[in-house]
Parts: sequence; C-alpha cells; structure tokens
Amino acid sequence: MTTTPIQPRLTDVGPPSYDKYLPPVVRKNYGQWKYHEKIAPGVLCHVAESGDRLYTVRGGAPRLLSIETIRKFADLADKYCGGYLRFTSRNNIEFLLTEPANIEPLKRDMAAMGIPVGGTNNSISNIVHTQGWVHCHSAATDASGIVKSVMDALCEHFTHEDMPAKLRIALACCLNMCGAVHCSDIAILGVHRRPPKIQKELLPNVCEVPTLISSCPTGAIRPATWEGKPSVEVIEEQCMYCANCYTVCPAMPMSDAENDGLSIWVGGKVSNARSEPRFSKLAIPYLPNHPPRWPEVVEAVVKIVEVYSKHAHKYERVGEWIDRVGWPRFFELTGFPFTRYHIDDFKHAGLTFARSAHVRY
Amino acid sequence: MTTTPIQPRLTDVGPPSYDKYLPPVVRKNYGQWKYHEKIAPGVLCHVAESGDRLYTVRGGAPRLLSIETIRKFADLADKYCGGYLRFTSRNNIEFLLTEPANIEPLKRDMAAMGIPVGGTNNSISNIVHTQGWVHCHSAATDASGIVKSVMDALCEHFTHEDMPAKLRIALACCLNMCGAVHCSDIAILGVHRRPPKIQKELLPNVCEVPTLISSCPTGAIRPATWEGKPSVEVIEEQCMYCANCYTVCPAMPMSDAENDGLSIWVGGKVSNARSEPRFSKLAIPYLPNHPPRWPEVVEAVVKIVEVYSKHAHKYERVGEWIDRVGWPRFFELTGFPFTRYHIDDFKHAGLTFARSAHVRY
Amino acid sequence: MADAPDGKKRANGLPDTKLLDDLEKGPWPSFVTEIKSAAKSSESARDLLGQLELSYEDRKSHWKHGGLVGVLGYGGGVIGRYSDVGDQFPNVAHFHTMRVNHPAAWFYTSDALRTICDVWERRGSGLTNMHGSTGDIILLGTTTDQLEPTFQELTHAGFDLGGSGSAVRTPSSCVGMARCEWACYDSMKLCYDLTMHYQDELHRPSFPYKFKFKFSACPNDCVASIARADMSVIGTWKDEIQIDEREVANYAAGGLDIAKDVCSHCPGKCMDWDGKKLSIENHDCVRCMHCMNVMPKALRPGKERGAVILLGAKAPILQGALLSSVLIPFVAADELFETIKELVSRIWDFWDEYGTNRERIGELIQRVGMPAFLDAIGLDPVPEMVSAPRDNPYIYYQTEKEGEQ
Amino acid sequence: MADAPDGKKRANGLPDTKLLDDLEKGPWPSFVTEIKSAAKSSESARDLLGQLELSYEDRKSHWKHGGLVGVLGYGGGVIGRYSDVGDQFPNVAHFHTMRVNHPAAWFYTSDALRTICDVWERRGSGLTNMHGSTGDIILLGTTTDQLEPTFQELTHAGFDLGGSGSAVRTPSSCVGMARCEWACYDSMKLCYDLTMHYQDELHRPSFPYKFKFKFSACPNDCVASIARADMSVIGTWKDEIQIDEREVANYAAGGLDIAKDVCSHCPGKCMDWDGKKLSIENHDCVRCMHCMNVMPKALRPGKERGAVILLGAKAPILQGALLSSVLIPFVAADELFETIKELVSRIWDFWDEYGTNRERIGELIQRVGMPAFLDAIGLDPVPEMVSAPRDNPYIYYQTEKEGEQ
Ligand code: SRM
Ligand code: SRM
Ligand code: SRM
Ligand code: SRM
Ligand code: SF4
Ligand code: SF4
Ligand code: SF4
Ligand code: SF4
Ligand code: SF4
Ligand code: SF4
Ligand code: SF4
Ligand code: SF4
Repeated sequence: MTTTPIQPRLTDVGPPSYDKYLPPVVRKNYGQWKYHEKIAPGVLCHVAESGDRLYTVRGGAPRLLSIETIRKFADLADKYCGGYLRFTSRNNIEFLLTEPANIEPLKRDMAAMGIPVGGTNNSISNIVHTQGWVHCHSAATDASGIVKSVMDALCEHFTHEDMPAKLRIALACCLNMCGAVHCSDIAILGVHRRPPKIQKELLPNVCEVPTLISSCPTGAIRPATWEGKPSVEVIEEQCMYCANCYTVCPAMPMSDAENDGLSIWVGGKVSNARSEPRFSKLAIPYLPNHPPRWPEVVEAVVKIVEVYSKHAHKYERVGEWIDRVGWPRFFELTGFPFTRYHIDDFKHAGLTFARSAHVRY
Repeated sequence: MTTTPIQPRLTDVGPPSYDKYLPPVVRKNYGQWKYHEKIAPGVLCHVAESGDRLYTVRGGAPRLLSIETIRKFADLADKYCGGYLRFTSRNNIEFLLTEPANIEPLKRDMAAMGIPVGGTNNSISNIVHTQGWVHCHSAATDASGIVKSVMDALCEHFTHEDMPAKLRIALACCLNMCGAVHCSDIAILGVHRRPPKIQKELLPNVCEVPTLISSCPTGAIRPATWEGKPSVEVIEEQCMYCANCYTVCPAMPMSDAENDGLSIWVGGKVSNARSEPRFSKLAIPYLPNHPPRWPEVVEAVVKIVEVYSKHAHKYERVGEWIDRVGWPRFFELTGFPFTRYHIDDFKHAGLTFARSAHVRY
Repeated sequence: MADAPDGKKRANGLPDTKLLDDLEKGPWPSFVTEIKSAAKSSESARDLLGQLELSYEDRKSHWKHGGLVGVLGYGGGVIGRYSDVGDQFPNVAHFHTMRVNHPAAWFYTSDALRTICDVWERRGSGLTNMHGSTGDIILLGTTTDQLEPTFQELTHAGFDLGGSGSAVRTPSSCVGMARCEWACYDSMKLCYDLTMHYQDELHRPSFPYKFKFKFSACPNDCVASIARADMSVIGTWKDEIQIDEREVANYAAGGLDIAKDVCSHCPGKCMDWDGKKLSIENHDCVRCMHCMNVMPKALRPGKERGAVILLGAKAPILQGALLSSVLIPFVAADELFETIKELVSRIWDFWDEYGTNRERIGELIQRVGMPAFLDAIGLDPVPEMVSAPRDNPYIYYQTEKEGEQ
Repeated sequence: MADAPDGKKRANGLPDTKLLDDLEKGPWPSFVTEIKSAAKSSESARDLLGQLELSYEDRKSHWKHGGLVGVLGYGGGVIGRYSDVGDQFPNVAHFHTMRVNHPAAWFYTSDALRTICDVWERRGSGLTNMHGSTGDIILLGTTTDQLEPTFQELTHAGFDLGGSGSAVRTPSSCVGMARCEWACYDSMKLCYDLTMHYQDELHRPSFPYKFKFKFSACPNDCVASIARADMSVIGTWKDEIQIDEREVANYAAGGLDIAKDVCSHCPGKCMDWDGKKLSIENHDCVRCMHCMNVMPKALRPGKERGAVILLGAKAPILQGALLSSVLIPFVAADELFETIKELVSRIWDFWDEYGTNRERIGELIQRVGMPAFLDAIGLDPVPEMVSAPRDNPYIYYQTEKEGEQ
C-alpha cells in the first residue's frame, strides 16, 4: 500500500459518462424502445422500434456485497451478456441479454450462487435499507439482519408475481430515514423510546450549545450549566426521541438496548400511477429488537402482506386498498391494536382527524 | 309601554316543544315517511308509509322580514294549509299542504307578494348571510345588499332546477364568518386590508392589554406604552387584517372605506353525499365595495355559476367538478387571475402544495 | 319624525334613500322594502333606513362595538348595539337585538308567528331575521328599557331567549322525522330535549367560549352541523341499505343510468349494477347517502339506526376554521340523549379546566392533542376517529406506563 | 489474527458468531455470508463480523459519532466512523466509508466492476454496498491513511467520489431511455450533465445543508425522486396519449377488462371504453401512467415531451417529512438542462442568504412561505403549484404595491 500520489493527481473527474457502460443493443436503440413484455418472474423483454429485443434477468442481492460476489456477477455477465449488467434503484442486479437462449442457463447459474430471480412486476421487490449496526452510530436497530429475516419469509413473493400490485418495503434504522421509508407500502423504522443521556463532562468540549438547543423539534432542550460550563438539560416529557440532538452532538447518545426497537408503517407510495404519492402511516408503534431474527417484525410484515394480498383488488397498492376499505378494517383484519400513538399529535395533527360522517361499520 | 313584570316572571321556559306546531299530517306520520317525489321547482311531495301525502311549497325570502310580511305569510298559511308553515335552514319559507289543489293558488298568491317559488333540488337556494351594515360593528361590507344583488341575478336558477347539483352560496361580512361561509359552493366574504387604527386615548380605558395581545393569530401586536399607560403597537407587516383584535378591543377599529371589500371562495360543501365535507378555497382575493349593487361581485358569482353549470357533470357539486378538472382549469375557464394570494402561507400551507406529478395540460 | 341633522329629505316620513331604493328593484324580494314596510309604523326602522343609506354612501358600518345589556338573571340572548351617528339617527342610538330560541326545525303555526309579531310591534323595530345563522328568531333592534318587558311577554307566550356569549348557543336541528324519509334518529326531539336540559348553560354564560350543538338526522346534514357546531350529531345506520328491487328496475326503466349516475359516484366503491341487479357491499359503504338521494324510492337507510357524534367545528378565528371530527362512530338512536349528556359533561369539565379564554373546544383539542383529550374524557381511541393514522414518527412513547410490550 | 480480548473462539480465523450464523440460513442471499467471504482475506471485515455479533448480543450499535476525514481538496465523499470497542476489534477502530459516484442508472461492464473490486481489495475491507440509498457505490470501511490513495486510484480509473455533508449529493436517475419505452426525457444524460456541472458544489460543501437531485423519466418515478430529492425532475408529456387501436383490441381480446382494470382506476376520470373503442379526454388526464402501465403495447405518452420540476422533498427531521412540490409544471425536454441550471442558481442564492444551518430548501420554503419564495426567485405563481388554493382568509394583502384593483 502506498500514499504516493499517482501522477497527475486527478480531481473532479465526475462519474463515468452516462453512456460509457451501455451494451451495444442499448446504444443502438437508446430512446427508441417501443414496449415491453412479461416473460417470467424476474425476466423482462424490451422491444425496440427497430425490432431489437433486450432481455433483462433480475436477481435479488443483499446489497452488502463482498468483492468476491461482485466478481462472480462480472463473470456471469461475461458468460451470458458480453459483460454488461446493471443494478436497480432497489439494489437488485440485472443482467442484460440479447440472446433469449441464455436466459435459462443464466438463471441456473444464479440459482447455484444463491441469487433468487424475481422482483419484477407485481412481486415484492428487494427491501431498500440502510446501515444499521453494520456502520452507523445512530442506529436504533440493525438493518441487514431484519431485511434478511423478512426477505427469507417473503422470498417466494419475490420469485412469484403474486401480489395485487407492486409491493415495496423499506427499512431505516433511525428517524433520519436514510432508506426514505416514509413513502413505502410497508416501512420498518428503528425507534428510540428514551430521551438522550446527556454526557455532561463531554458535552462542553464537543458540542455547540445553541446549535444543540435549536436542533430539537419540540423545544425539549433547555440551556443549563454544569460545573460552571454551558450545558443543557432535557425536559423529558417534551422529548419524542427523534435523536436529532444526537446527530448534532455526540454527547447526547440515545441508544438503549431495552427500549429501542421498531415501528411498522404502511400504505405509502411514490409512483404517480393512479393515486398521488403519499406517506406511509403508522401501523404498529413498537416492536422489540430481537436479534438475530426479529420474529415479531417478520410476523407483522408477513401478516400485512397476507391480509393485503387476500383483500386488495388487482392494481391496488397497499394504501389504495386501505383507502377503499378504510383504516378500521385494516386494524380489524390484521388484528393490530389501534392505540393513542396512532392518532397524530404533531404539527398538522388536526388535519388527520376524521372530519366527515363517512364511517364504515 | 311598561316595565312592570307580568306575574309570575317566567324564566328558562325554553323553546316551544318540538312537536307543538306540527301539522296533523306530520304528527300522524312522524318518523314514518317513505319517500319523496319532485313535483315542480319549489314543490316537494313527501309520501308516508300510510300513503298520506305532504306537499311543501317553498318560497325565497330576504330573511330580514318586517312583521307585516310575516303576518302575510301567516295569512297564506291559514288560507291554504290550516295555518302550518315553517322556515328552512337557509331562511326560505315553506308552506305545508295536504291538498294538492291548493298548490297553484298558493303559488299565485306568493307571486303576487313577490315571493319566488323554488330553491329545491338542483336549484340555487337562498344565500345564507349575516348582518352587515344593518346591525354589526365588525362588518367589512354589507350583507343584505349584496345578497339581494346576487339573487336578483340568479333568481331564475332559484326558480328552475337547472344546476348539475345543489349550489349553495353564503355570505359573511367579516372573518368571524357568522354565515359559516367556509363550506359553501360559493362564498362571499367581507375583508379588511388595513391594520387596525389604534385609538391610543381610548385603549387604556376599554381594553385589557394581555387579552388584546393574545388575540392576534400572527403575534403582530406588541406591548407598548402611551403617555405612561399600558398600550400596544401593531407590526404592520405581520398583520393579515383578521380583526380579531377589534373583536376583543373596541379601540382597534378596522374599517377603511377605500380598502375594505370582498373576497370570493369556491368549492366547499357540507353534505357527506359522495365526497367528504370540505372548505371553500380562494377564487378571488379582492373585489371592491361598490354599493348599492356590487357589480363586480355579482359578475364574479354569475361567472362561476355559468362556468360550473356548463362544465360540471350531473351530480357534481362545484368542488367535485373542480376535483375532476383541476384548479388550473377553473382559473382558465373563469378568467380569474391566479395570484400569490391564492397560495396558502398560513399554518398548514405546505400541505396545499401540489406534491405529485399529476398535472393537466 | 323631524328631518335628520344632515338635512336629508324624506318622502312619506321616510328618509331619502337613493342608493337603497335601487335595491327595491329586481325579482328577488327586497330587504329594503321590508325595512320600509316596518318604517311605516316604527321610528327606529325609519332611522335604520337612514343610517344604512349613510353606510351605503361611506361604505362602512355605523355601528359601534356592543355593550353588555340583557334581561334579569340571564347573561345572554341580547346583543347590545349603539350607533356612531346617534345624533343623526336618535332612534337607533341604542338598537339591541334579541335572540329568541326558535321551535325545533322552525315549525310554526300562523298564530305563533302573529304572537311574536304583536310583541315586536309593541316592543321593538318591527324588524326580524327569520332566522339568524345559529337558528334563532332575531328580533332586530330595540332599546334597553324594552328588553325586560319583551322578554316577559315572550316567556308568557311560550318563547324564551336564545344564546349569546360564552354559553351554550341555541341548538338547531333539521326537519328530520317530521318530513324526511331518511331521518335516522329524532333530531327535533333530541334538539329540544337537550335544549331544555341545558337551559342554565344556555342562559348563563360560564364557559371559556361559545358551545354550539346541531342535529342532522342523516349524513346529508341539512343544518350544516359538521361546519358550524362544536358538537355535531349526524344520523346514520349500521346495517344494510334497504333495497326495493322493483323500484330499482323502475328507475332504470325511467332512464336513470344507474352505473354512471349512482355507482360511479359511490365513494365506498361498493355498488355494482349489472344492468339487472343492484348489489351493495355494505361492509365498504361509507354511509354517504348519494345512492339514496338519487333513488329515494328504491333505497333506504338500514334499520339499525343512530348517529355519529362529532366534535369541534368552528369559524376561522383564531387558528383556522375546523370541521367537526368523529368522536363516537355510532350511538344507537335510543341511547343518544343519555350518551350525549354524559359525554358532554366530561368534555365541559375538561374544557373548563384547561380551556383558555375564547378557546373553542376544537382548538383546545388541537392544542393539547387528541390522545391527551381522549385520556382526559376517558374515551378509548378507535380508528374511526382519524382519516388515517399519523405519518410522522414523532411519538411520545409512554414506556413507564406500558412496560415492555 | 489473534483472539479478541473478550476471548471468543474463532473457527477458520473467523470470530465466533452464533447469532449472525443463523442469518446464513434461508432462501434470501445473506449479508453475513458476504462479510464472511470478505473476511477470508480482510482483517477489517473479520473484526466487523466480531463487532456486529457483539451488537447482536447487546442490541446496540458499537459505532461512535463520525469525525471529519477525507481526501485532499474535497470536503465530502467520506463518512468517518470509529468503533467504541476498538480495543476488542482494532481493525475496525477506524472504519470509514467512501462514497463513489455511480455511473448513471447503475450500468457497468464486468471490467468496470472488477476495477473497483481490485482497488477495494488493496485499499479497504473488500465490502461494499451496491448501492447506497442515495445511489453511490459505497466502499464500506477503511482507515484514514487509505483514503487518499484509494481516491487517486479511483479517479485514474474514471471514478470520483460522491457527496456528503452540506453539499450537492450524488444525483441519480432511472434507467430511462436506455431501456424504457416511457422515458419522456433523457434522465441519464441530464443526470450526468448536471453532475458534471456541479462537481464543485458536490465535492466542496458550502450550503446550509444537503441538496439532492433525482431524475425519473416518467411519472412512475422509479428513483423515488418525489420522496427523496430536494429537486425532483419527473418526465411527462403535454399532448395526447398515443393510442394504437389494434393493440387495444388485442388486450380486450386477451381478457383484459378495460373498463374495470383501466378506466375505473383513471384518476382523471377521462377514459371511456364502450366495449369497442377507447377514448381519452386528454384535457383531463393527469398524466398518471396507469393506463400505459397496464397496456404498454397499446398506449404511449404523447410526443411533446419534457418534465415537471418539483422541489423540496426530505426525510422527517426537523419539521416533518416532505414530498417535493411542483415548481414548474412543464419544461420541454431539450430545455431542461438550461432551465434547471438557471433556476437552481436562483434557488441556491436565496437558500444561501436565508437558509439557517441544517435547513433544507423545502423547510425554508415552508418557513418563509411559497409566495415570498417565488418572489425571491422571480417565478410567477401558477395554479399547478398547489393542490388547491388557500382555504383560510389570512391573506397578507399588499395594498401599497397593488393599489386599488
Ligand atoms: C429497474 C427500475 C428502474 C431503475 O432505474 O433501476 C424500474 C424499472 C421498471 N419499472 Fe419501476 N423500476 C424501478 C423502481 C421503481 C420504483 C422506486 C422504488 O421502488 O423505490 C417505483 C416507485 C414505487 C412506489 O410507488 O413506491 C417504481 C414504480 C413503477 C411503476 C408504478 C407502480 C404502481 O402501480 O404504483 C411501474 C408501472 C408498472 O409496474 O405497472 C413501473 C414500471 C417499470 C418498468 C416496467 C418500466 C419499463 O417499461 O421498463 C420497468 C420494469 C419494472 C419491473 O420491475 O417490473 N415502475 N419503479 C427499478 C427497479 C427496482 C427494483 O429492483 O425493484
Ligand atoms: C328543508 C331543509 C332542511 C331543514 O330542516 O330546513 C332540507 C330538506 C331537504 N334536503 Fe337538504 N335541506 C336543507 C338544507 C340542506 C343543507 C344545509 C345548507 O344548505 O346550508 C345541506 C348541505 C349543503 C351542502 O352540502 O353544502 C343539504 C344537503 C342535502 C343533500 C345533499 C346534496 C349533495 O348532493 O351534496 C340532499 C340530497 C339531495 O338533494 O339529493 C338533501 C335533501 C333534502 C331533502 C330531499 C330531504 C327529504 O327527503 O326531505 C329535502 C328537500 C330538499 C330540497 O330542497 O330539494 N339535502 N340540505 C333545508 C332546506 C334549505 C333551503 O331552504 O334551501
Ligand atoms: C346574528 C348572527 C349573524 C346573522 O345575521 O345571522 C351573528 C352575529 C354576530 N356574531 Fe356570529 N352570529 C351568528 C352566527 C354565527 C355562526 C353560525 C352558526 O352559529 O351556525 C358562526 C360560525 C360558527 C361558529 O360558531 O364558529 C358565528 C361566528 C362568530 C364568531 C367567531 C367565533 C369563532 O370561534 O371563530 C364571532 C366572534 C366572537 O365570538 O367574538 C361572532 C360574533 C358575532 C357578533 C356578536 C359580533 C361580535 O364580534 O361581537 C355578531 C353580532 C351581530 C349583531 O350585531 O347582531 N360570531 N356566528 C348569528 C346569530 C344569530 C342566531 O343566534 O341565530
Ligand atoms: C449510507 C446511507 C444509508 C445507506 O445505507 O444507504 C446514509 C447514511 C447516513 N446518513 Fe443518510 N444515508 C443515505 C441516504 C439518505 C437518504 C436517501 C436518499 O438520499 O435518497 C436520506 C433521505 C432523503 C433526504 O435526504 O431527506 C437520508 C437522510 C439522512 C438524514 C436526514 C436529513 C434530513 O434532512 O432530514 C441524516 C441526518 C443528517 O444529515 O445529519 C442522514 C445522515 C446520515 C449519516 C451520515 C449519519 C449521521 O447522522 O451523520 C449516515 C452515515 C452512515 C454510515 O456510517 O455510513 N441521512 N440519507 C445513504 C447514503 C449512501 C449513498 O451516498 O448512496
Ligand atoms: S437511518 Fe439513521 S441509523 Fe440508519 S444509516 Fe441513516 S442515519 Fe444511520
Ligand atoms: S431526542 Fe429529539 S425530541 Fe428528544 S431532546 Fe433530542 S432532539 Fe429533542
Ligand atoms: S360576519 Fe362579522 S360582521 Fe358579519 S355579523 Fe358576523 S361578526 Fe358581524
Ligand atoms: S387584525 Fe388580526 S392580524 Fe392584524 S393586528 Fe389585529 S388580530 Fe393581529
Ligand atoms: S339531514 Fe337528512 S334527515 Fe335531516 S332533513 Fe336532511 S336529508 Fe332529511
Ligand atoms: S350510501 Fe354512499 S357509500 Fe353507501 S352505497 Fe350508497 S353511494 Fe355508496
Ligand atoms: S421512471 Fe418511467 S421512464 Fe424511468 S424507468 Fe421508470 S417507468 Fe421507465
Ligand atoms: S395517464 Fe392516468 S390520468 Fe391519464 S388517461 Fe391514463 S389512467 Fe387516466
């Protein structure tokens, strides 16, 4: 290993050009695609105006990949598709073929590698997720372990297109929501349930008190002094455990093995198809952190998937289905208790009250 | 005139019993109505399980009634329906008949009195309104004069059931909205556009400063002293002219002949039929006060009625029609300019931003 | 009556009203004509006309902020009103209105109306509003000394004052069972019974602010209760919509496009018309009334009837307008009176204790949060209370109370 | 590698991971297997495994708050990370990630991937995320001294760092024209061009907070731009949906229930299928994509293509999550690059001046109000910007500016 600069030192080269790694069939038909067809779960066929056909074989990946696995993907790409491949916005891997005859052999090799083929159309695709205990200081829970546990339980819905519509699950390990879970059909969100524990000795050295105070959305942090130095105190009843104070100040750690855990949210979506994009809404306020398999979380997600796939009409996303049948039915069918936590009490709370006589019985 | 108490002095007698003035056919069939039929504009027929029929003839009234007119109504009731009549929740008068043969003679007598018959089904009913310059200190405009002017222009829609659905207009002469205009198909609302003029000398004697300060929704009122006495000042840029300070303190008058005027709001509704109840939304931020006929207001309301009745589908209320065609179309069809005032900047403003790619061109 | 100080000419004893006269033209009945009609025998009506003309000229109100006037032992029911041009119009220098509690759903006999007219001819301007926006009979304008005698004559005639100030306001109800096939509970009787029950709270203001009740016997909400009442009671039903197949067929035969005009507008998306048979998935029906409104002969509400109780509507000031929101999704018709009494007393207790000056109940709930409000009044949260559960993760977990789940 | 201080046993040089081992079972590919695979040749991967097992035991993260580390002349692209159990797991005591700007729409050749793997084998843990939530290639874990050499090797291989901190973040785009028949503009090229244009803003944080761009070439929004980008550019079209009648008939013949599956879900309520012919009232179409999604062979976007530009999405903290909202309802495809550059510079000027520390653009707009924001960036209000006009009457009239209307 060396620290000597390779000459010349390049900066601001930016990413590779957008067309640098495109397969020839894509270059030729760029912007000239006519339609696509379903072939099988995990296999798409795009047909160009020219008549050319591009076959995509999609596989599920754990996102956290070792270079060994990436090299195996590269080998498969060389073997079946001239070395061309891509990843999707949900961390799946896609092989881009022009030879339909290569599809089945590729699928067999993927199976041998343990890569499930699927994730297309009305299947459950990969879970968008975040770092968790693998790399983040802020995590109220792990990410990869829950994702693995949930996808193990749902894998057959990845490999079969058996949902009423697309079903998208995401996980974020804290309220920063790096996984942007807030618009998912099902969202799993790590939560704290204890106020920060102020590290009084550390605080004056590592944090700016005014920044810290203004970081709190509910004004729970007040100035205080500690041994003559500027410090803060937390009004515990005003704290709703968002951890933003910890983000700006390392001396306000939040984690608490007994009280941290997960919440489950449902009915969000991103696409503009049919209904407008919308946020996910609270389904379960708290489930405990039970590694390595988080059985309560897996059970809850599976329950939602089952109830949804049984009751929704074709083309109804989770939120659209609930629109039609109503939230009371959602809670009745899933058996999840409806609690005081489900009723919003933040800034725009009043707008979520049921301000009509539209009631289902 | 006397001030000697009539003996005994009665208090808390409450209103007449709910069934005291019911006509016999209603007493007999109370709670036993089966269905109703349309007979003609302004004429309803309710049929009871017993087969009895009750005919209602509805007339428009100016709400502000002299005892002379009320006595004439009483006479008509005696002549045609055993003395029974009622008023509606929108200030129309209803004669309650059992003899269908009496309908036409009654209508003729009403016509002779200048009372238009109508207001039923998909007509434009009477305008719910408030006191205005007739009796309120708070009024940014008159009520009755505008109502008269608008109803003159719309009277044929009162007497004909020619709207796609019910169309309900309301007027309130200040932001207190006694007319509860906030959920009307078309609302006419008196507005101020100038901050209160503080009457410094009067203020300390008639107002409580803390109450006054807390009355301001935007915190525009600050404590001040005037000649040593506690008083207030108004930060004019923070004032949005709601007049709540004037409601609690007479020394903060708002009226300003040059700047007071009207705003027009559309698309609200109250019923739960089809869509949920909803607020009216801003159509025109300001029209001047031009008594006695308020031509700009009349023109604006007529324009909305025309555009709506031309473009809405059957059973679509104004707001439901706009839901379908979109607000851009509403502004395009009416020709009303869309301005910075239309974009909400109050508490929940962000929730009214168009947070989707759903756009009509 | 003499010429006014500004020297306006008067014909027939009436002031010269060039601007207002224009409002006697046109097809809609004229309030100016009404004022003139009263002015024939009432000096205050005459001066009202004069002052109003002046307002039309200067484009502003000539009334001053009200003062506290009333009748013995009552804290409300009268709105004090003084002119700022009382020198010009001495007969409206004091011009208070009296709010008289109307009979439920505004039913009258000709005699009842005449009684009121007679009192008001003797005691006031001869002008009224039939009715005020809250529902009262508004007796428009009299002087302070007439308040008590008017009141006494009214009570002896079986009428009483309505509400004003920080009190229960005159409750009102739709015509309901008296004439409407859709009434799911007896809105007129309930309105009357509760009005009687709350006489004290109505006449003697003791709340942080006003409290309004309105009663509509079905979701069409013909008294606009959801928009205008702190407590809105809206009739509904729990079981299945009653279908008369024969009448459905008649409507279809009569040219109604059932698929388009009925089913496609159904917000529950729960109706299906196959050209022959109308089927309704009642489980998904949101009880909106549309299908019944269009086919009143064919469809009717179910038989298990009652009401939704909603809370909190109000006009915009201070924090923005509110519609009432669901508090209890269903109360059977025969339990409404007791349930409301009990519920309201718990709500008022909380409001009394925590409501700030001029804070309506809907605003208080927004301020303290619905969960805290429900705790306080001892009601369990149910999903019917919300259009959707929260979407923000800012949850005040109460781990002490709940322990490990 | 020696036994860890806590004395856990290790088989094959790997730490004992009873809990994690369970996650190697089951049908879904295992991240534990991946870490173990890297751990065969990487000591840091081995210690990561050990520390993660410890986290699984104590149910908490063992990472400390990050520190500022990076490469020469860049202010971002590296997330510093330190272990709080560095004594037990010295090889992850420092374990920084490098964010590498991915190629548009994540296209690679096998060689490109191998190049990255080779660099990361030499310089880091051998672990990656393909990809991070913002879109970067995440090189997961190395030490401070390796940052600069890794960077240099990457730039020579044609890769550069992505964003972090208060800077432009790595923009990302959907696969668009490369493979999708619905692409209404060239999302990959626009993403690339703007990324190049903003290299300085990307590498040298100078904003109040982060700024993210995402590009989806049609309203299906396959990169979730509306939920995750400060500026979301979503393809759409202005003219009429292209209909291939023959293919519509084929779908119907193939068993598709066009009325139910297509028309009844149309949010514009603008489609009609009479059993033979599909007609669309394009004027009312909201460009939602549903009909095309269901019948890709029969329907296609119109020919006058471009994009909607939306602004302001973000995660919940501080004031609650936001979706982007419409700023410009339509920009033609060939004007996007120039329009966005110009618009963004005005937006950033305003944000620079008025944004407070850690205030995203969406929050700033909420704070100052959309009308004031539009004034500041010199854009006229249009009704497409709102779902509905205001419903509260709290209007700040500017009578001086406007005079009498
Ligand atoms: C490959 C990918 C884009 C990329 O650049 O990577 C992609 C590709 C396609 N999307 Fe997508 N979408 C991709 C992420 C998304 C996302 C973003 C996300 O999930 O985070 C969305 C928004 C999801 C949401 O609303 O929450 C998305 C919403 C759609 C929709 C609308 C679905 C709906 O009904 O709401 C369609 C249309 C459809 O499927 O009928 C669509 C359709 C398609 C089509 C059919 C477009 C085409 O003609 O090529 C592509 C194949 C879809 C399939 O998987 O069956 N794509 N698509 C992404 C694959 C992710 C994955 O591995 O699962
Ligand atoms: C008489 C009255 C009740 C009362 O106690 O006074 C009444 C009576 C009836 N209403 Fe109403 N409504 C009355 C005010 C209202 C109001 C309140 C208001 O306008 O302030 C509403 C809510 C309006 C709104 O949503 O803004 C109202 C919303 C309805 C609806 C729902 C209309 C809709 O599609 O949204 C129906 C059903 C219908 O008309 O199809 C209805 C239907 C009816 C029926 C047909 C009910 C029946 O079977 O008897 C009655 C005759 C209606 C007609 O006029 O054609 N009534 N109705 C009120 C007459 C007011 C007037 O003089 O115009
Ligand atoms: C007479 C009446 C208007 C009318 O012409 O019909 C009326 C007139 C006044 N209202 Fe009202 N309100 C009247 C129904 C309403 C309604 C409608 C309703 O009750 O259904 C509302 C909206 C619903 C609500 O309560 O929110 C209403 C909302 C207000 C408000 C705003 C209350 C709020 O919480 O935002 C005020 C301001 C206040 O209370 O200080 C107000 C205040 C007033 C005052 C007392 C003026 C004041 O600031 O002191 C007005 C006296 C006028 C006068 O000189 O006679 N009035 N007021 C209505 C009562 C007649 C009746 O008893 O039947
Ligand atoms: C690596 C990544 C998660 C992942 O596993 O994929 C990530 C990781 C972190 N994010 Fe993030 N964010 C990542 C994508 C996102 C996204 C999604 C997106 O960009 O599409 C969001 C939501 C969208 C948004 O920007 O609002 C996101 C919203 C946040 C926030 C909240 C920002 C806000 O305005 O509310 C923070 C807190 C902060 O900035 O201080 C944050 C902060 C962080 C920090 C730097 C932790 C911190 O407080 O300093 C995390 C470092 C973890 C680590 O040790 O590596 N991260 N973060 C994603 C970046 C990878 C990449 O470059 O491709
Ligand atoms: S969601 Fe929170 S814990 Fe997870 S990676 Fe992002 S900042 Fe870290
Ligand atoms: S966790 Fe959030 S609410 Fe609690 S003190 Fe910190 S910033 Fe405030
Ligand atoms: S709306 Fe305003 S001005 Fe009109 S009566 Fe009510 S309080 Fe008076
Ligand atoms: S008019 Fe309204 S906003 Fe203006 S100072 Fe008075 S209370 Fe405040
Ligand atoms: S609210 Fe319902 S029950 Fe009452 S009058 Fe109106 S339609 Fe009839
Ligand atoms: S009442 Fe309304 S929701 Fe129920 S079936 Fe009829 S139209 Fe549908
Ligand atoms: S966003 Fe639209 S154009 Fe882009 S990949 Fe998805 S479907 Fe295709
Ligand atoms: S794109 Fe959407 S709104 Fe437009 S016609 Fe198709 S389904 Fe309807």
